[in-house]
Amino acid sequence: MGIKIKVEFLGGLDVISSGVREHKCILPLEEGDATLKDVIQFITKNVITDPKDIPVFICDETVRPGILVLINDTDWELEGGEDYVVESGDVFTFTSTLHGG
Amino acid sequence: MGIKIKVEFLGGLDVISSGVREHKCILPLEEGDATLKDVIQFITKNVITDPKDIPVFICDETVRPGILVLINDTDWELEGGEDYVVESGDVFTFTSTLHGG
Amino acid sequence: ESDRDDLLTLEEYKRYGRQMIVPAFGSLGGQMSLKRSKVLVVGAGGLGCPALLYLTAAGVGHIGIIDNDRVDTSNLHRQVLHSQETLGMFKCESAKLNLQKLNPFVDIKSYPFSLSNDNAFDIFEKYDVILDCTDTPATRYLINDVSVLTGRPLVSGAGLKSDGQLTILNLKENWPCYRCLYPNPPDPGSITSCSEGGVIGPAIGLVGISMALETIKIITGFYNNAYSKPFMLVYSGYPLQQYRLFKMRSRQPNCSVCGSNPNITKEDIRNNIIDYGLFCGKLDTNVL
Amino acid sequence: ESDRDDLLTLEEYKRYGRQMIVPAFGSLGGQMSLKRSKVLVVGAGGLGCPALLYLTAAGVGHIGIIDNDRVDTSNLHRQVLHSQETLGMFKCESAKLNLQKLNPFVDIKSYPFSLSNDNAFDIFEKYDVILDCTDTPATRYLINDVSVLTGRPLVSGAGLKSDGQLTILNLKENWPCYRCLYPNPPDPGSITSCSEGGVIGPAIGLVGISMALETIKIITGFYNNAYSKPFMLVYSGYPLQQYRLFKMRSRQPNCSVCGSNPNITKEDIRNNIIDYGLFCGKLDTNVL
Ligand SMILES: [Zn+2]
Ligand SMILES: [Zn+2]
Repeated sequence: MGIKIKVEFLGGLDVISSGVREHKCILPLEEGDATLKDVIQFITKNVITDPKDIPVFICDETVRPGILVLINDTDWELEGGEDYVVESGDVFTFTSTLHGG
Repeated sequence: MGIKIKVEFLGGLDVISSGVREHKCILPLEEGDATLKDVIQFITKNVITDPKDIPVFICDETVRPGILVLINDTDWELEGGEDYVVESGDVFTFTSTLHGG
Repeated sequence: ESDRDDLLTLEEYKRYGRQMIVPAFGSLGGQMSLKRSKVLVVGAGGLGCPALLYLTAAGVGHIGIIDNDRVDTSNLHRQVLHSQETLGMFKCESAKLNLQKLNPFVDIKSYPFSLSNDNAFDIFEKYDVILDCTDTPATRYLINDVSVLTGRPLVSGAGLKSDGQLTILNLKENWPCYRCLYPNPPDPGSITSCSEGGVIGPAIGLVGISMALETIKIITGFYNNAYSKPFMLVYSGYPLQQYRLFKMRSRQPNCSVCGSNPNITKEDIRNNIIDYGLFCGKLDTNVL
Repeated sequence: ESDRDDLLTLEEYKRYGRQMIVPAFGSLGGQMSLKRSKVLVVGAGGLGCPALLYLTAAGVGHIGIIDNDRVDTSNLHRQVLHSQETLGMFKCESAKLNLQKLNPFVDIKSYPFSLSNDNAFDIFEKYDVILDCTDTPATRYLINDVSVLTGRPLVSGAGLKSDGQLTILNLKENWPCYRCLYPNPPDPGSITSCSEGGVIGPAIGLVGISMALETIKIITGFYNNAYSKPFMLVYSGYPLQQYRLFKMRSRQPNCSVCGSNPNITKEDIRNNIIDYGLFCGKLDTNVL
């Protein structure tokens, strides 16, 4: 079966997926078993176009500092972070922090 | 049972509901039986605070010209207009047209 | 100053370099398209000021500004292109004066009179894209009809209190016009003007800036290739700022100006057979 | 010009009347709060220009502008408060010159030097609300820490290419600071500046205008009563403009400046024991 999710890249982070901002994905796990950690793994393997870009997204085995992670429009800090249990229909948004002014 | 819907007023139209923009409502009809016409009826009876304001919303038994109607973020013209069959979870947005510049 | 539309001077490269390197903008081709383009802004008020600032800064080659109103103190909390020094001046001329200081490479023409049935066609035909920054329904219908009949895309903005709306009309074959969305004019009693209802500067300013970006997208050809279905952006300033995107109807076959059997013609407008004041109930808020 | 902070002149009534009648603004009380308020804008670039234009127009009583950069041609496609006439001038002084023409009722002070460990406290203490319109991580952390340690709410904006971000930090007891959101600085190699990555004028302009509205909301007390949970607005200019609202974390107990056991103090900052350049990897894009 798998879990239907949406992955979005904002703030220019779509560079890691050939400029595609929205990705509808099927996470190949059962509902209840999968956490955000699995989503991050899935992204590095299936969504990032060029493996050379993985370090843009990942650092020390988690999402790189400076990238905000939102689960259904809410900061992942409020949702349990990497241990958040994925539900069908979830939207995961990753946005790089901008510094320009 | 009834059908759970959300009604929103934008563009200043919240004046007809004491400044409240979002209304979670239960339409007292069965799914499949209710159309947008019923939602409009329901609003005039249950959401508009003061019956004197009904003419701000209704004209010739339909929504007044100049008010845009959106069903789940889509123009009602694309969804069958008043005959749209209401589904649980639908969001109906009404926005008055602004002319200021 | 370069008066050739087919090249950029070194000075222009320096000036526009930072936007030319943004991929969506379209590089040198995007800049040349802007330089060659002719944009008419109707209304130099709360929407027109920020739209004009950013279109001029970006390097639109030719800008026309039409407005018969004069700068008043009560405008200055939101009409940031005017100033204490231009009080009493025609807004279009005040705007031109300040814009020319921001970017002398832009050719700016001011029209210090009302847009009317008599002059609209002659003026619109000189421009490629029209911005509706006005605030009376009668003028909005006139601008729409002339845009349709001259085949010009129309970027239409509006704002009141802390709310705003933005749509692109008449962009392509299947896009709606203002009459497709609003076949019947609103009841004059239901119209609130900025002087009656008030307006928060940054709220209307945000819509004006958004209009500038949509105009840039049109001119640089972004909508030729990318996603392009009719839409409307609806902004609310309170309680939290939001900009909602709604999917809108296409061109309506029964539309009286852009439909299959239109009954509004250039001749009828020019001969004043179409009376916009009468159509909209003679409301004249006269506040741009 | 009125130099009393406890009344409005007739001229000021005329000037601000249209915004005072918008209910959310808070009427005369809202206007008096603006008049009494002191706002510091750090950076008079792509964000600072529109923020300053609309804050000045709205009648903030006292505005400070700090920026050590000078106006360059390459700024003018987006920094619409400067002009051909102020090329080479300090941005804060160019801004002051033009803002004073827009609204002579506002008291504007310019600080033509860099914000630093040495001067930040003295300057911040003179103001009620701080706007971060800068563009280097080191400065953003300095502004944050001094805002926290002086108890000032911080309206923080950022933009690049056609994207933007806006958040309010340190607004109330439970609101986060910049370090709560970003405890670790970004890798210097991952930072893109406006000169490298480019920037579209209206995109960053829109964020700057939004910052002005959030500042007005803070000053007029809107967040005292209404919905007030930490949020971040994320703007995209392409393909269609959107402004997404995200719900953000509250103040973090382990935050090194606003947490329960903070290890960053005023003394350490003033004595340069906290080295922001070192902390952020000595990147200096130097582009406001
Ligand atoms: Zn039409
Ligand atoms: Zn903190």
